[in-house]
Amino acid sequence: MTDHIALPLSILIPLIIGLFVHMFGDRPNQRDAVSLIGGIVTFIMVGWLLPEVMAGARPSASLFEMLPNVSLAFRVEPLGLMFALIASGLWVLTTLYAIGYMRANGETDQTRFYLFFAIAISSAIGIAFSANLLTLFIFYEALTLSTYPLVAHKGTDEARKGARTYLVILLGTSICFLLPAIIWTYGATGTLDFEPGGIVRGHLPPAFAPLLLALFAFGIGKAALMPFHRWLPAAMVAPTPVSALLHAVAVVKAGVFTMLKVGVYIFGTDYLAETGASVWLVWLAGFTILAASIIAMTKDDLKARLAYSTVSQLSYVTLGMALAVQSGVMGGAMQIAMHALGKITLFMCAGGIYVATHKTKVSELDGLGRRMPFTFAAFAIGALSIIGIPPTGGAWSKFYLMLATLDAHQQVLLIVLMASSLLNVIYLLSIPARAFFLPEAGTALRGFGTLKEAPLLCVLPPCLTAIGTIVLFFHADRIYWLIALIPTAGGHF
Amino acid sequence: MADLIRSIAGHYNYWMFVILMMTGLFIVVSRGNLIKKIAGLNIFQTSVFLFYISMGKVTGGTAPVNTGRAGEVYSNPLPHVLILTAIVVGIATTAVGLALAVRIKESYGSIEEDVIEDMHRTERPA
Amino acid sequence: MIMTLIDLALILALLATAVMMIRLRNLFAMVMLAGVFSLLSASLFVALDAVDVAFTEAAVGGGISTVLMLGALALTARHEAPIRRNQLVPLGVTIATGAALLYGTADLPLFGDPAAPVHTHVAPYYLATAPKEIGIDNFVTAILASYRGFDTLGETMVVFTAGVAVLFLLRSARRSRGEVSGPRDDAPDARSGKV
Amino acid sequence: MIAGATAGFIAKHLPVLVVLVPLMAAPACLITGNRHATWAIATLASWTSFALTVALFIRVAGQGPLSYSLGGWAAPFGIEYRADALNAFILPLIAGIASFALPYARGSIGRDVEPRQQNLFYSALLLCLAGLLGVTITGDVFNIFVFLEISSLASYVLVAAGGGRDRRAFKAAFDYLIMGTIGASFFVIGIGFLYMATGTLNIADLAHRLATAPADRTVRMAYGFILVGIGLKLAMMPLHQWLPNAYSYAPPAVTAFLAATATKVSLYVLIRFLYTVFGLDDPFEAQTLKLLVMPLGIIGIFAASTVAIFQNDIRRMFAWSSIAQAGYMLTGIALMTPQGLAASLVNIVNHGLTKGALFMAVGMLTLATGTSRLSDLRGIGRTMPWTMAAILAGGLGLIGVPLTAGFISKWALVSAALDAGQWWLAGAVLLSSLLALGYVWRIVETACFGKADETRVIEPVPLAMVIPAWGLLAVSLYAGVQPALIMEGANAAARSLLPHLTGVGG
Repeated sequence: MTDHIALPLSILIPLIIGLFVHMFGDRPNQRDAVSLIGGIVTFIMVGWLLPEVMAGARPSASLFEMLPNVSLAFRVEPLGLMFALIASGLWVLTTLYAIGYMRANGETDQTRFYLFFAIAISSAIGIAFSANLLTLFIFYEALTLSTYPLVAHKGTDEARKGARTYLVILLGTSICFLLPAIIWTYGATGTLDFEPGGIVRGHLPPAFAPLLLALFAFGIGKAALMPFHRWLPAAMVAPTPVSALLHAVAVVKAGVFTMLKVGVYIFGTDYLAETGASVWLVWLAGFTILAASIIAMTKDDLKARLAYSTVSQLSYVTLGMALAVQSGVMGGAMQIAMHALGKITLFMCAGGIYVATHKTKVSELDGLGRRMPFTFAAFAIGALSIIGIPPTGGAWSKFYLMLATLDAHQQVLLIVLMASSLLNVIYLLSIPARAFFLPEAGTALRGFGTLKEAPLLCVLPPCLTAIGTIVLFFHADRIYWLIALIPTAGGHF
Repeated sequence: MADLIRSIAGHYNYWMFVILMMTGLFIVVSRGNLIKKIAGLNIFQTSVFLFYISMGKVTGGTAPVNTGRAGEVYSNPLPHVLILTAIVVGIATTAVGLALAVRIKESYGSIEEDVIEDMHRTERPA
Repeated sequence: MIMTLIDLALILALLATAVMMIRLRNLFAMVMLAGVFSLLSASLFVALDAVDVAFTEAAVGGGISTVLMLGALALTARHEAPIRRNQLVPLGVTIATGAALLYGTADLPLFGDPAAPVHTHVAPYYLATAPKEIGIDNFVTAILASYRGFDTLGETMVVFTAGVAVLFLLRSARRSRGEVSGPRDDAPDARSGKV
Repeated sequence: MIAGATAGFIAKHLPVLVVLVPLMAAPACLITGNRHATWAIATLASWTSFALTVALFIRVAGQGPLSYSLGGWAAPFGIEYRADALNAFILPLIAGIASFALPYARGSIGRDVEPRQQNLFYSALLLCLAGLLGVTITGDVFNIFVFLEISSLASYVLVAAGGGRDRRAFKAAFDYLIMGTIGASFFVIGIGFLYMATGTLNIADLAHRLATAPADRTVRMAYGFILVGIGLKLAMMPLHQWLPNAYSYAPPAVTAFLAATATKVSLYVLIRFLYTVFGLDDPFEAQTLKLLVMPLGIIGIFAASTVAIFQNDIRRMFAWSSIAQAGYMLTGIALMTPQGLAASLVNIVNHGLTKGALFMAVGMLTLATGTSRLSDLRGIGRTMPWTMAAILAGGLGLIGVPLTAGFISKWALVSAALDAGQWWLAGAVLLSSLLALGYVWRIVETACFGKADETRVIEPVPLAMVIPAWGLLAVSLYAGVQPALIMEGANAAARSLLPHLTGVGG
């Protein structure tokens, strides 16, 4: 069945935790403690797999055959392990943060919240470790469904409307595009396994390759490629911890992770490069990067601005895959990690600001930085990482992606990336800049004379992740050695 | 011309049964009175029976009862067998339909479809 | 020739009866006409050599059915209300179905043609072997009781089903008490679970 | 010794015992009178019948088609029971659903049927079951008619059993009776034409003689009338008008049973006629399927799903969903490929299981709250989380979310459409899932996120309902994760019907 106990456990433990959370529903302290411990144990389980994978082992597990030649099966490979590490690691911090946030805001239905949170994490790790497309698809849908109650959490008309958009776009794209893509792949190749070098070569006429890729690219709605990006801003009706973990890490990263998996293990970068099947996707990703950045600039709502920033940043990963060169895949994989850490910092800061001041608009934050120095400092560092300025980890992923545009002889895209970074500077750095350097807007803060930082549990986690982005700048080699194991042809550089 | 006449002579009673059937069907679909619908259904079914029986007829044949005479031509007994069964099925359906009509009358006070539908409209919609 | 004329006369009488049944709003008279319709068709069955069917139709269609209908009328209504609904759609449906059927009859074997497939396959076997195998001179009875005896069992079960149905519908206690929907008089006796 | 002889007797008469057990148990129910004893007899009969159908399936899978001459009269002169890969695949579904529906009925029927009437109710349920099984296993077209009428008459009264609570059930049953009888009469006209063209009533003999005879108008008319007649019984759009009322007002156990079996058996009869009897060699027959049945199926999917979204009554919503689902099955049949046919068969079984479980769960909800109106059920998910979870699980199956049986059906149908080069069909099938998402989510949103009515009284739901509902749901979920058995059965059936076409994929 399995050759490493940590593999099934890392998927099962969050589910078991969910069960306990449900049982302890009427005892909030035990419930929250269980959530936290569960996160730590899950992270340890995933981490346990790291040395083996670095050593070249590929732990796998197979449950049962669903279709001829396709089982519900798992296999740990470097890219998936990296994603699982990020998801489970940040789950711990987010749980800490959520405890602070949910209590400070007096949210109802907290048990349901933690329950579905745990199921969502289990689904994300399931996606990370899937050995084939069908298994991935199952967990992909499970992730959509388990995050729906989180998005609709508040139960207001607005929340239900946003959650409906969320569900319809994510389920709709996956059923209408991703599923036929999977069925087509299965019909053509007779397998759905993720294989180094891809599986479609020799089974798919090159003329059809762009079409199949398009079904995948639009089918993976979680990657928020335009025009199927609307769900992400819609999901911002959710409580901030949800936005932080799911819409900066688990859900969106599951999307671009799937995109990379499809590019590397279903098509194979060589096949994409030879057939030119992904050229159109390069341009679409480039368009999404710029367009979403421009929309972000127009948004005054902080979470909406961050959401559009995410839409833009996700397409960096798609772009890395579509460039079909090794440096692109490396950059894309690194972007998953770096952006996760950076964006979760920003969301947690946004939540902290909301808890402390109940402000949601960028224009209302003038001068707040002096009252909430830690929050805004963390925000600034996170923003630097998103933009890609040293000494933050984001610099590395941006570097590799720029390299990739050159490797792929797509100089225009290099300019796109640079322009996007410039826009990032404007719409992200302007926020801490206003908070620190502009005078307090008297009217906006009337009544908040004694305003201070949010509760400790809302401040500590973003500070930790902000520090994390800096640490990653200096220790990017750790990630590098892991993702260098991703089998793309073309050799190392 | 002779062919045409032969064809007409050989098919006219099928046509008549078709027209009869349609008379019955018309009553079923056009009338709102439940009892009348069932009567229409009976006409429809009886016409189908006639259609079956006429296909069993052999010119110059006799009723399918063994006369013991060699070379006797009999009409085909199988359609008769089928229709005997079908007649019984038909009366069973009629009985159930009428019983339902009686219950409808008791519950609604009417067996007119139009009246019943009016009541449904004014009731709380399901 | 004389048979053909009788045939034709009966069919025309049937048609006339059916058309009158469409028009009659007095349900009592309509039921009487339905009985006439059955008896006319029974006569036609005789003309078509189907004596067993004729007996059954006369007894069941003309007798039992009429009695049931009259009984139902006594419990419901004697007159049909004026027609309020649109007659064009039903007419269209009927004409379309009839046209399809008329179209289909064109390739049918000619009436009475002894060479038709109906008379050359399966049926000759019955005619040839039934007297020997079954020992009943009436072929219809022989087939009914033996070769297709299972249909006859099915037929019995149809009647049984109708009996169950009528009993179920008309023997209700709520009915006799005159309630339309009474209170629950039978609480579920199984233990209840958490749902 | 005796056991051996009994086993030998059962093995010898297996095909007929499948039908005779429930058929003969029905009079026994009537005579017994006591409602507890009646229920026990009925349940035992349905379980026995289920065991026999499973045995038959195993036997046919192992040894090939099985022919049984009733009364010892050889076909085509006598009536033949013939179990092959196709009907041996459908039979366990029918008897299996009955085995779940009867325990469920024990818990729920007290609301609809007074105690002294219950023996009649169980008799009717058994007769319906026996009729459906008889239709499926018989190899004689007229015998199909006779058993179809047994099951139909029984199902009219079963629907009318809901009249104790809501008088509209009587009218629904009456409409069902009229439509059903017209359908049966059309079917009889159709087999009359077939008989005129061939002189036989035996299915195998018909197939053999039609394959050699030139297709003339007589055969085409037979085809048309059988298609319409059966179309009425299976609620093919636009012949579906009887269904929403019948399913909405029947007692919950009846709706669950009929939705999972009656229309499915009609679909089986359609497949049997199209593929075994007619063989679809005649261009008219093939074109009718392609240009009429398939578009009707697709229109049915979209139209009925859209109507379902706007229903306020949950049972009515799922009734419309059943009409839509029949569209998927018709589309698969109309593809005229082994894959399409196999997809339809998978769909028949999977949807039968899912919808049966779903109607049972909705029945629990209705019984507990006294209503099935969505507007009265706001926030019910908080008070009845497990029942709502069951409805959600079934609903996800209708959408076709992975790990549910519905996903397998959808997968099979889309594969078949892609394989046949029908891209637009694959797209339409997937797009229509979003409509299913629409109506399922209306329930989820209202029930889970709506404001709960504090004054609502929740009556306890008997375990006799809970266990069968969850049991059937578990079976349907199992069919979603372990689809191999059903898929293989469907593939074998499709292959046996289309032997001249090979290359059946997964």
